[in-house]
Amino acid sequence: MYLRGDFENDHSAAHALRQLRAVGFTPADIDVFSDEPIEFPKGVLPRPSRMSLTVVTGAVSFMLLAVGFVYYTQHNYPLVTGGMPLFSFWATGVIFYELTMLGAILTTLVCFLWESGLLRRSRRPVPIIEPGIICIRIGCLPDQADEARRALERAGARNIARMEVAE
Amino acid sequence: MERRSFFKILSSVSAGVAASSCSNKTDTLIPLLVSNTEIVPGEEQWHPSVCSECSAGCGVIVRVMEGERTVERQGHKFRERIAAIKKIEGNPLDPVSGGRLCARGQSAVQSLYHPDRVTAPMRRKGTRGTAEFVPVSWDEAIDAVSRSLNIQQSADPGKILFLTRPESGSRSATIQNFLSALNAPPPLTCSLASFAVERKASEVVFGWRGVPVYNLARARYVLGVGADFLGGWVSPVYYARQFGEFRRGRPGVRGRFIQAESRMSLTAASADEWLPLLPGSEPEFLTAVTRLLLDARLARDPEQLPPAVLNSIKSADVASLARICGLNVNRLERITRDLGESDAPLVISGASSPNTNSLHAVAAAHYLNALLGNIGRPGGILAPNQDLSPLPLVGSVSEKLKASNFLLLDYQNPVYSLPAAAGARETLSQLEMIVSFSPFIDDSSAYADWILPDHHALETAQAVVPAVAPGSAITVGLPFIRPLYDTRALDQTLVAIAHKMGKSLEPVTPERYVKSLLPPDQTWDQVACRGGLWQEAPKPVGNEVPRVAEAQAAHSEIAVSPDLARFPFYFQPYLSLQFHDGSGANLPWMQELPDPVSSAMWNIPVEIDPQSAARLDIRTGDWVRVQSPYSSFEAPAYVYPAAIPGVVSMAIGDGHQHYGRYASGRGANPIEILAPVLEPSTGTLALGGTRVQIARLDRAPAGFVQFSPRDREQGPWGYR
Amino acid sequence: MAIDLDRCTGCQACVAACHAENNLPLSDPESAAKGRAFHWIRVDRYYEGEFPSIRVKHMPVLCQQCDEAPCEPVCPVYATYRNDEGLNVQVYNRCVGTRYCANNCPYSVRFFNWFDPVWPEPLPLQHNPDVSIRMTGVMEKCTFCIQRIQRAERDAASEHRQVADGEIQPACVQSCPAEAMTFGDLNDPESKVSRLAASGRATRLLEELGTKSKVFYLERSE
Amino acid sequence: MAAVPEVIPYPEVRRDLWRPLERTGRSYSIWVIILLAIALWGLSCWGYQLYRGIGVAGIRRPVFWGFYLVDFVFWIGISHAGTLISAILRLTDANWRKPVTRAAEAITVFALMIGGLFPIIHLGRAWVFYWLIPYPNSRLLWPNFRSPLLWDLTAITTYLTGSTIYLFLPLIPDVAQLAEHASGWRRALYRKLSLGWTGSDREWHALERAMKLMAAIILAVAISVHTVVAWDFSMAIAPMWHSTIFGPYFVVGAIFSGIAALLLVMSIIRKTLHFERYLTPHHFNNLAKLLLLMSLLWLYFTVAENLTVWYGNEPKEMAVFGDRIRGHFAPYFWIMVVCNFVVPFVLLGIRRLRNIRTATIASITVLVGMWLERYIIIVPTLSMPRLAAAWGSYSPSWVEISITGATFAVMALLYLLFSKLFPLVSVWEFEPHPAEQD
Repeated sequence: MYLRGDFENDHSAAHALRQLRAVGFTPADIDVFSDEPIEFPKGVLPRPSRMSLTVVTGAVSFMLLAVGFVYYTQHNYPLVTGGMPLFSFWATGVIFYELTMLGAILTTLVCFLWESGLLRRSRRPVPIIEPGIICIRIGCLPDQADEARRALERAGARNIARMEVAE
Repeated sequence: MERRSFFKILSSVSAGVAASSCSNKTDTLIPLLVSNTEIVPGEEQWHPSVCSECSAGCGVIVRVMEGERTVERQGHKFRERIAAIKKIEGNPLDPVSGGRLCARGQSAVQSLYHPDRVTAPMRRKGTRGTAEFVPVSWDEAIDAVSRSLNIQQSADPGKILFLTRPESGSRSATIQNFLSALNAPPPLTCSLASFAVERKASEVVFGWRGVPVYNLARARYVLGVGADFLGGWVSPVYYARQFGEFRRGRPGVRGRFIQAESRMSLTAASADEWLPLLPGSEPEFLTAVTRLLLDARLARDPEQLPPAVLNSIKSADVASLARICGLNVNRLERITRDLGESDAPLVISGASSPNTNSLHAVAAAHYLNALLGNIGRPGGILAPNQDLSPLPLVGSVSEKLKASNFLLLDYQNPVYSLPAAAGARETLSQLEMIVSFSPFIDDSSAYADWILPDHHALETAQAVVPAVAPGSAITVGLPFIRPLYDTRALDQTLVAIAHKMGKSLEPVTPERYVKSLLPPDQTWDQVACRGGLWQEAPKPVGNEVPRVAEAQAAHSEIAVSPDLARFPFYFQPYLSLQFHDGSGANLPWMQELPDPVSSAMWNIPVEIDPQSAARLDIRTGDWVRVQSPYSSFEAPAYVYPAAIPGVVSMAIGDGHQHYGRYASGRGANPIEILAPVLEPSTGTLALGGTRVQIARLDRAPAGFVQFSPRDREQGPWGYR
Repeated sequence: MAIDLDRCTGCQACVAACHAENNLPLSDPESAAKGRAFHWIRVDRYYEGEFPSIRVKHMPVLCQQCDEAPCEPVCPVYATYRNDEGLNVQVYNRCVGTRYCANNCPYSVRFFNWFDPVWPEPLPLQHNPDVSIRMTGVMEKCTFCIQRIQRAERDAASEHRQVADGEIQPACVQSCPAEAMTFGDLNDPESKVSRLAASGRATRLLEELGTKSKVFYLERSE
Repeated sequence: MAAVPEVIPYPEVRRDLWRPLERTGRSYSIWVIILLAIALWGLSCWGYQLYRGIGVAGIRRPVFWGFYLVDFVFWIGISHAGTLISAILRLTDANWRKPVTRAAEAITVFALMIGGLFPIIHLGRAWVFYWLIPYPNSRLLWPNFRSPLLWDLTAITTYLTGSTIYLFLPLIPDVAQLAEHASGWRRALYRKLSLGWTGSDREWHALERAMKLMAAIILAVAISVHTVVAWDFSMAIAPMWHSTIFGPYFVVGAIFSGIAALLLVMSIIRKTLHFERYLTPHHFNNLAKLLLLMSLLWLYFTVAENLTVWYGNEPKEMAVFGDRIRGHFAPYFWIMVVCNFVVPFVLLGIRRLRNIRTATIASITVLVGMWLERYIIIVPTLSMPRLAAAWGSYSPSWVEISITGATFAVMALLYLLFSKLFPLVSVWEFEPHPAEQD
């Protein structure tokens, strides 16, 4: 089951998050909805990300692919042009660079889609929020619900409600 | 391929050995079934022939292979496979071309496949000069022409005028026979490339018939005077070959070459030193050099000269002569010394732009050669090939035209090659009858009543005597392709006309022409196979040097139009490499060949020196009007850095009113504005006898196309 | 190839020969005015000095068949490359028409087919069947008459012999009346062209660019 | 031009910024029709060129590259508006960027699409342009990766991919909001495009992170793209092309023209869409200062490029130099200097003169000047190759002029259509907090 609580500013929302963490909810149970990005103080709602590392990996693997591809194609039908070696980093360095960057771009896109959870079908209920309102959604077991509700109330939430899982 | 290697083999093996193998195996079998001209080869074949683009008569070999053309029969279009000429190269066996060929000769194939050839006999439809014709049958045309020729012949055969090319061979022999059968006067030529002055000078001085042969290849020091022998002179291929040998053909020997000319021609451009002579000052220049040679005691045989000549030279004043030429005496002295001290000196002289005193100039060069002792010697002047059938005469064509009633035109274009002042157009529109044999409707054929188109030279059988050849030479070409159109060889036409008129005329076939000259060890088949009959020149007997006679008729002064203040520029039209006497202008390859001087394509400019151009505010590409006392034309200007101040030149070739799509209405004809001044001894038009004024036109600089507009190697910008 | 500038008279026989051999498209005044005339070989003429001590320099310029040709590597589709014999070949069918090669040719010897070539009938009868007609949008240039080279090699192979020195003559070399041009195998030190290239008079055009061109110009100096 | 800080309530922001999406005026339709007509004219010109042959353009020997390549470099340069500016500002966390980035990124994508088209238009056989793409094919031949044109192809592909993503990512939250409010086909479209955006903090976090990364990557790509475009020229050994300065010179020029394009677009948006409250003098002031800075940088590079040539006095280069400075191309050269330096320097350098109007004027002259700069770089070098005998001239044909003109119409058209579909100022990013304005 899911609970939601609305807040008017990020201070009270942060307060609520701290309360929730204190009573044992993990960041994985909590989602915050808003129509603007909200910055919480450090540690309030940590969302660890491997995006940078993945992007670097993606870039490097694209580079290796590019080197291999260029090496293969240039030797597949070897033609001498202008006395240049068939394969040289000078002549094709730009290609490697660009494909590395293409790798980084594409990995970023994939990472974004993965980490944001977009495109992944989710059955969690999505709260409808008014402009400027910050909504905290907590996924909890029925026996934790009271505790969560109390924590939200303590932080000054309005409109605390139970949400049903969408079909 | 076999033919090709056959030629290559023949050129290395001595003549006569490989004579019987005229062809490969298939070639000997197939002619039994199909005639030679009906074969459509899938593999390349090479056939010998003659180049007829100019009178040099280069022997060529022609590559024949299958080609496709569209023909229309009964309203339907068909693709037809025929044997087609792919390429023309020089015949390696021919001593004139030596396997090489000039740009013009190689373009002959374009006149064969020219889209505007006359494809059938035609009768005039419109008024004269409008070039409106209707095709007729050969029978009708020959009937009509022979009928009216018959009337004229019985009335006054002296009023029949036959204009033909200045070439000798089987074709001209047939023409001469035809005319003598009619009791008509012998043929004339109005070509600007007849080199009559050179012929006359050699006849007067040495008693030779023909243009003498200069053995450039074995000379060491050459002084050229007025002869653009690498450009549009008698035999450009032969002399270019000689020139290559002269320069770098002998180990350790490089010939030195000085050219004195009134224009920086291609020849002058190839010289080590160019002496810019004022137009018409060639006799003065040569007299000065001769005088200096005598003074320096470098003359090897002063007794050679007729005493009158010797005396007049001895009385000449070098300083004033040099002033007339526009040259420095020291320079003349240096050149004379070098010339006199050389092992093999040679003076090559000609009249590329004939002046009224050109005979004197060429004769003076002959005297100089005589003093240098090189006549008949290797590296000197050699006697011409004298087995010529008589050449068509050169004479004052415009007067003869006026005096005649019946005109026959064989590749001659009097409308184009006579000045407007000579009134050729008016004369032609008044003549009783004009028959043209030209395969193109040119300016003069446009006036013709009948056009009886000749085969193209490559489709016909002919033997030609080259204008210049070492030894005795006859070049032979036999047909090897089917004629493209309903045309007839000139000799066939003439025979048909003669027969209709009831005269008997045997055409002079190449075989007949050659047979009389055939040495005992050679057969006609061999000659036909190789494409010519070539023999060593007979060795001069002992040390006998030809008699050197005085050229009487020479004027020393150049005659020009008066009123120097109003017409301040010398004007000299010249024979160019690509258009020659103007007849090459209809070939697209020649039109798009960048002019060697100006790099102009598709339009010939007037060459003006930078000083005069600056004074008249003329820049390259501007349009100018060139005005002589007689007429004027408009053309783009080229500011020629090497032009002599006050001397304006222009290549002949453009300015055809009718000459196929590539030449009609293009550019201006420099002949048109010339004064009708003739070289007195020969009647040749004096190309250099006119003075002009020049003015810039306020017309947008368009229409002047250069392939390489920039003529300096460096850009115009530096630190500034 | 070696070109002796002392022999060259600037007569342009080579230019016409090239047109005849290689089916070069015809220009017309309009296209020529637009700089679209074709001359695989051209005779550059430069004037040096001023009148009266003026001289003319004639120089036939054709594709220099560089060993390290600047035109080759810039082609994205390998339409031009160096073949086993060291020729810089142009593959018309591969060309997409970027014209980069022409920009990068320091000798400006490359020509582009701006349109499909047109010849009025019956001029096409003259076309050399050994040389393909180029379509619109492709680059072309001097091939050293590769069709003649191949033919000579085929003939030599069928006769079980080596190609003799001087046996192969591109059309320009064949036509040159002054015999200014010499063609042969530069790899063979005994060939005439190798000897000329080794002579003191030999220079290469724009040698400072290091294109290792294979056309040697023998200077005119005395 | 100190702006009066103003806090606009969020619903009002939304209403203002969404207004253009909902209402279409008469003049909008007229403009669309006019631009469409010009674009179609350009398209038919291209069709004519394909049908007749590339010869209908004015290019010739030796100027084998003409207007099309000038346009190519120009549009690729314009494309640097968005990405570079928004990426730099994003990375440096300059808050004033926020209303500017969307407009800039849209310029990038459209300019890149247009710019990328020119190499194809310019091909002699445009119908086989795909032969440049490496894929296993029946010709058994891969493309030549050593060719700078292949570098170009990969660089532009990467850049186009990257900048499209870069435009798209921050659009998602806006689209999600629009999806809630729109109806009909728009709703379906926005729904699809929003990818199911809910506004959760995970999404926001991922978006922020991705945008930071993308900004860094796109910056590197953008610089490399214009460097590679420059290298198309400087890899050739043509006089005055073969220069090491070209890479940075082109990048600076690109940013320069990009900012000018952005300024122009912004002032048009501001006027026509009545965004006065969102695109304030403050933004123009900042961008104008950037433009001035780039103008000085551009001058520096131009001087550096030409001075080395003049001092070196190498004849082949001097020929091109002389013709540019004093010869046939001198008028273009000096107009370029006036447009790119004198006008911006006077109008924007003098503080009293600097306002939205002068910034717009300066940006127009800079666009003209930068187009001329590309012309000046490409054409003189080609008209004066190393061998003087091959020198020639160039003048464009009506086909080239039409196609060039049409691309400007296409650009405007794409922008008009974009403005109908998406808010030109990022709604979610827009927080005009007075404290952050300076």
